[in-house]
Amino acid sequence: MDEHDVPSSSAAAAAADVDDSQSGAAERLERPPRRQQKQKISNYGSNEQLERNNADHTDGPVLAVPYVVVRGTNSQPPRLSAGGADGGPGPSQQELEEEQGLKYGAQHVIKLFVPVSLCMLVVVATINSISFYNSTDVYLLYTPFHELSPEPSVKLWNALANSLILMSVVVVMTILLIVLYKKRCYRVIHGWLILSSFMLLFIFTYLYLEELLRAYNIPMDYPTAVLIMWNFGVAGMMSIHWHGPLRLQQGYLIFVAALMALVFIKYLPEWTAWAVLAAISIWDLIAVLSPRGPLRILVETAQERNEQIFPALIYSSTVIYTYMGTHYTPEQPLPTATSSPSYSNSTTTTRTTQNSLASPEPATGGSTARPGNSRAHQRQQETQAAAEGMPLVTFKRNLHGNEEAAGFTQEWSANLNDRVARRQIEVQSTQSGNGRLSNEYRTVTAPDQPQPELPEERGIKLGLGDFIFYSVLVGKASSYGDWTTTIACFVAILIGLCLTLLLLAVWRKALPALPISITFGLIFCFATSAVVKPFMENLSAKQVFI
Amino acid sequence: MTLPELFGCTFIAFGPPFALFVFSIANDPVRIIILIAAAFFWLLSLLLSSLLWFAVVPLRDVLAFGVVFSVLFQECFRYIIYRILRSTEQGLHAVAEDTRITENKHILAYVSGLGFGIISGMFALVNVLADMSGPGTMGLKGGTDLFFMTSAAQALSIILLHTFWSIIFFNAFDTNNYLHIGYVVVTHLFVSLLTLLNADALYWATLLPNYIVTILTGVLAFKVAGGSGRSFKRFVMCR
Amino acid sequence: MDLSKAPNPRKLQLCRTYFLTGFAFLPFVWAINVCWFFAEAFRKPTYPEQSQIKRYVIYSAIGTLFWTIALITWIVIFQTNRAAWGATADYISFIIPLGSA
Amino acid sequence: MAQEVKSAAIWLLLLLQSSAIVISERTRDKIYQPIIGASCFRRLNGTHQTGCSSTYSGSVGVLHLINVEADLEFLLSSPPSPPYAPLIPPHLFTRTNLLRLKEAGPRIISVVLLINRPKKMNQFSHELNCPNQYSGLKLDNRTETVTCDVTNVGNTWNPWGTGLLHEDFPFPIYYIADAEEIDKLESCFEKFNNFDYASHALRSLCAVEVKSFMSAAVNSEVCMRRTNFINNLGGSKYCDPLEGRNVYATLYPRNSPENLEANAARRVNANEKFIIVSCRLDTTSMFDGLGLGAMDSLLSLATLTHVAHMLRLLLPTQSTLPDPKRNVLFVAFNGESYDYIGSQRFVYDIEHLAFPTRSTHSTPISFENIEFMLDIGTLDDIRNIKLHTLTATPLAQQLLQKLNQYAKSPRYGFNVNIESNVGYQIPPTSAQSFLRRETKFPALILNAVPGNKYYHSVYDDLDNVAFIYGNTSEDYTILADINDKKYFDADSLQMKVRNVSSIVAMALYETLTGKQYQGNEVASSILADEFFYCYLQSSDCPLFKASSYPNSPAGLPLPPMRYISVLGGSQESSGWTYRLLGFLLSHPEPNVPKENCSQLPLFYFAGLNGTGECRRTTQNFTSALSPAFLIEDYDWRSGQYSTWTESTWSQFSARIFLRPSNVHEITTLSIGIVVFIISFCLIYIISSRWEVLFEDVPASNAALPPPTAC
Repeated sequence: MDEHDVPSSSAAAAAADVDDSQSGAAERLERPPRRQQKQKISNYGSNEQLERNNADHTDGPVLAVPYVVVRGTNSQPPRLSAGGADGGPGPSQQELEEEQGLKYGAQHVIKLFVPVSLCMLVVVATINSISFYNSTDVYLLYTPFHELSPEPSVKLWNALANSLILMSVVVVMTILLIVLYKKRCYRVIHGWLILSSFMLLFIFTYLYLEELLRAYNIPMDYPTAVLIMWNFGVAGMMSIHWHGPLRLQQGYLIFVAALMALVFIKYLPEWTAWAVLAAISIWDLIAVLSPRGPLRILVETAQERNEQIFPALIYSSTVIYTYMGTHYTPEQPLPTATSSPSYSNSTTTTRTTQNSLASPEPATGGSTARPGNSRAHQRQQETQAAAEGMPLVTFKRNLHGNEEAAGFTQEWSANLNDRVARRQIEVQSTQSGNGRLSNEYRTVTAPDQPQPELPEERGIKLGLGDFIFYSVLVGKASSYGDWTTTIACFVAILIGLCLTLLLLAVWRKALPALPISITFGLIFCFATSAVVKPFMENLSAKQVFI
Repeated sequence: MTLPELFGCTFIAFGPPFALFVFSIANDPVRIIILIAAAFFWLLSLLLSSLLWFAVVPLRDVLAFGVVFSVLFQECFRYIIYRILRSTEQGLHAVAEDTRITENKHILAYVSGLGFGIISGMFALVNVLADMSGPGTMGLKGGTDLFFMTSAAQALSIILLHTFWSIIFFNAFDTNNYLHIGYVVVTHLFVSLLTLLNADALYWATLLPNYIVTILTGVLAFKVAGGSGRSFKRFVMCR
Repeated sequence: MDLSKAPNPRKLQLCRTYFLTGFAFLPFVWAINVCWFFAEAFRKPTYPEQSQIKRYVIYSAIGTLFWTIALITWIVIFQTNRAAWGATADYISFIIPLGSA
Repeated sequence: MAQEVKSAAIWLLLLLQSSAIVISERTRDKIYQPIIGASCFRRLNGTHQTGCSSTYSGSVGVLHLINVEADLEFLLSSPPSPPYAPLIPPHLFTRTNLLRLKEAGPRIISVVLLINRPKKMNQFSHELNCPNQYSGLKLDNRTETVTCDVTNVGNTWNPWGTGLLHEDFPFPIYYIADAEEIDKLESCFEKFNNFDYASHALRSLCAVEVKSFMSAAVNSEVCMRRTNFINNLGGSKYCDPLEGRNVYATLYPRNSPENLEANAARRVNANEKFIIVSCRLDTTSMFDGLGLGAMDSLLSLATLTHVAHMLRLLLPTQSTLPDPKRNVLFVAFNGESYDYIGSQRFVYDIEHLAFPTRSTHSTPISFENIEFMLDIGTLDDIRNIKLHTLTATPLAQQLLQKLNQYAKSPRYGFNVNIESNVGYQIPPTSAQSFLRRETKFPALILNAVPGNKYYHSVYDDLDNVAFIYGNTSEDYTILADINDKKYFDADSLQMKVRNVSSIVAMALYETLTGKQYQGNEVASSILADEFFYCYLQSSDCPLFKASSYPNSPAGLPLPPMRYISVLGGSQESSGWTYRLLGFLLSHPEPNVPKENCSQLPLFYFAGLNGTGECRRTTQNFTSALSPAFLIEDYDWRSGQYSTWTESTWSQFSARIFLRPSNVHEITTLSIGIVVFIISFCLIYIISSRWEVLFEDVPASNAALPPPTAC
């Protein structure tokens, strides 16, 4: 019968190493009501639907509000008092922010895992099915040394020289971009971006289509091909540089990144590709972290200009919202603290139905469930809340090997007012008792408010450059025909991404996404193909399982 | 050509884990991350063990040596990930969507175990599957054409075993139940060493015991995770 | 971008632009238009611009359908007659298959 | 931590020193076993495609050994688990059998393997009964040549021919020469297939996969059009025209001032007279890289070489001849097996005053310069050689008389009898290209009665001509005395060649000098020995060494490929013949230093004893590309010129493995699907109601009432 009470005690123990025992008691005391109302939901028969809701849209203020209250009350009682004492950003604020940072980090990580994995999948599938991308016979202009000699030493210096050239091109281009950006030559930059994405979407897609059909020996006529190309390209340009459905835009960005990666895999000599991967991640480190690093400069400039950066550069896990607050004020008055629960629930449930991602509002809202939340306090909180949405600064390279920096959206300050307004709503909703109100939350059916939802995206954004180089790494690994290596690289890169995002949530500053992942990836790629592969092949040949 | 074989074996080996993933992991980002982290740790253990195997040149052909050490390494890393998860529990508690993951510690164990299992299953099978896509099947130079199916079945049992082992293992360390720890290590060693017989195509001699062990371990894990005959009865009776 | 946030005139404008763009031999854009604004046109509670949006969506759907049928028929014709057409077929071929007529 | 680092370092050291690289075996290495062989490939002409091709992804068939005709019936009458890949020995590789297999279609027969088991074989020729049936001399524009009557097979030039070389097969044909490989196949067949045929469908069978996919299709017109038409970024190549090089050499260097043209005006030197002695350089076979053509063309090449060598040694300088403007032009035509590519081009060039090429800076040769042409055809049986002419001419009479005078003279004891044959019954040799242009052309053709049962086949090798390398390390550059027969017995190949070439050379000697040949010297049989060794056994041979640049890399230990192949293909045989003729026909220039000896006509040879020597040569190349590919919008169907092209391919490969039975596959798949579905349902149920199952543990869950879901 030890199974019965052991876990509870262990739970208590686990709780005890952070809280004091009575908090654990409070925990048990607090939770049942929530479970009960959870049961109630199922009574309403909409069990599945709601489960799925807070499954898919893992942000659920629906659940989050009571949670945070519960946790806020019992897990850090001292904080509560501190928070009560001064509205200012005490240490409690910091830690809370951190928790939420981690929380949204977790969701963001998944939101990024999916597209990154998709991109890698496209590349690996192509490499394994279309032999064209597997053999390097033509070379880029930037890699004059072709590693044709069998000598490893010669190959080595070839690779180093190539990557050096490539990197210098990259650096020059970055600086050029920074200058342009500083000088506010947006037209030039946009032209640049549009040109590069145009080439990718038309020329390289053309090449891709051709090789795909060749690989399967499928005849096709020009009218059809041209029509397909034309449609694909134009739709891509529209959705990337203008307005388009989010999923479509994301799809196009992923595909473009995959194409770019394939181009690198195809046209870079063997060792050069590896050298470039290493060099680029180092450069990433420098450019983002060093005080005078170009990308850091760019980020800061973008920050102080309150601009968001060109959508062609970054994969955004949410909508890049372009015209914040422009439409808001005319359409509805600032809701006051006395707005009805139904209204407040409209804001929340619509937020769950829209695909916009984890925003810290409910949590912070919960955390502000205390007397005296002044505007200043909220504003200040906003800044911290905004921080965790801060994306990784990255670059994208087009086929010239040049690169542009990718910033992140800064709309939080642009629409500060709306936030404040809704903040008040949630504060109000959370103030009025947890269980009951949250019941109301759930019982309300799908809202039908004509007035549009308040903009509040702050999804993490990952530069296409990261997509590209992750995919280059995995694709290169898979081009040796050993799947274990591929999988090892894949896992290593994802773990690296995890760590990066973790650091991001902890440090609250723009971070380079390449170094950790690429380092892990390289280590595991070579280790696996050199050491693990023979071992595993011996095992699997003899059907030995470990 | 033998794409049917390919898909058949893929379904056999990775169907159940995939189902587990879909229904119990995919909904929760934290669980996905833990899954991948577990996979990563398994990779590390494999890297170490194969380094050892690679370094000790004379014993390269003696697979038993490599197997024993890799099993030990895996268990070490299982312990490491246990320590890590337990120490970050508080953080996880803050991070997790539905706090079940920290309330019911077995979920953590289960998730990481599944991570271990999936990655090990993949590493064992993925190249075999890739080779399966050609027109031929096993048996030209010895080996029967049961090779692929047995490999798949074996991989499935390993995946499930890893899951169960982690559940038992974590709980054992929570409750200082050394018997269970011993059980995990011993059965792991037993199963892995038993598969050495596969080289001589003694499939029934390996598959049968392995699945028996799997079922036993599963039952034990079920008990450990708080299941009981009663609850099971109720579970079934609910029909 | 996210439709659920755009004001209605904006939606209408977008829908119209997509519809008009489609005339440049861009059935795909029409298809996007349909998928994107379908909910707006038929699911959402009525609002003044909706009728127009509905119209555009329907027209786009028709256009897409037409193009799809046309393309499929052309492809079928081409693939079946490619060998028979000889040189002309080769000259309008994007990919000529290896090892077959 | 430090310990870990240390141990890691130790490991790394171990890794570094453990140079023993790990040979890890992928599963596929246990599944597949490669089979080495030669594949049949696809050639196209103006109207058809011939040869064979696998499917795009490779053709797979279950091995089935054919020992007797009856075994074919098993395959052709409702086989248990098609498609099959019959293993056919040569004696069963007949036209009727192959056509039956072809009719059965690729669903029944997907691959044909020809195994090298020539025991019961007594004939094996896949050329037509009338080689070059659709080119050659034609009358009143019929499509077929008049020089050969298909209806009367016994009287054709290749009575044993099956014509399979000109058939199009829907399956790849793979020739396995190596005994080990054949054993692999047979043992695999015996072990897995050769019992209980009824249950073939139920068990895994030993199968072979052959990859030899051909890019080109339909005919030369289509594939050349597609090749020349760049329809997207990376244009793709479908086929190449057969292309090679003719080798020619003159007996006397044409360095008289009126033959060296100063300006670019191509003026013919009218009073130059040439006797053309020609033969055929190439041969062919059904399979890639195989086929020595020992009897069908190498004999004539050997004869030509000997004649050239002998004349070069016998004759005085050109100025001392009665007609000092006379010269002998030796030509070895390439690609004659494929509608006389070489000779057609040669004629075309002469018509356009393009021979010799401008680069030689010598005056062009026109038909007026040609006194007569002595074409050496096949010499299957030197006992009865015939001198073929279209019409009886005094020229022919005289030459025949001269030839016979030496052939029959007891003094030399060749006792060969050469008969005359006047009329349209002309062998398929290069002369037909000349006659085709102008039937009055003075062409005389030396050709034996066809006796080669392996014409244009892989078995026309040294056994077919009963060649045994004497390896007498004697000087082969000098003529032999008539009486030394010590090395080779009278009816050895070497002696045959010696005799024939001596006869021809003597006749030509008499023709040129006007005096009868009185000497005792005859062609050297040692040269013949070396010659055949080089061309039939190994390019790494004394003769080739002597005739190439000093200590240049030795040739491969394989005989040179004598198939014309395509541009950029290995032009081995033309290259070697070029050097050989250069070496044997040249005069030493002892006082020219090596460094000045790089420009033709000066050529630096290793020489007999490997110490280089500079020689004044007369040999050169001309292109052997059919005029059809030069003429703008040539009508491919006109049949005027050769239109042969060769398809491109990516790879030839064959491997054997076990092909799983459908039953096995279906079982695996269904088990997989069942497991998949069951696990899905099960886990869905569990996960949807896991509180029930694991009710006891979590304190928070403990208080729950059972979920309403059940």
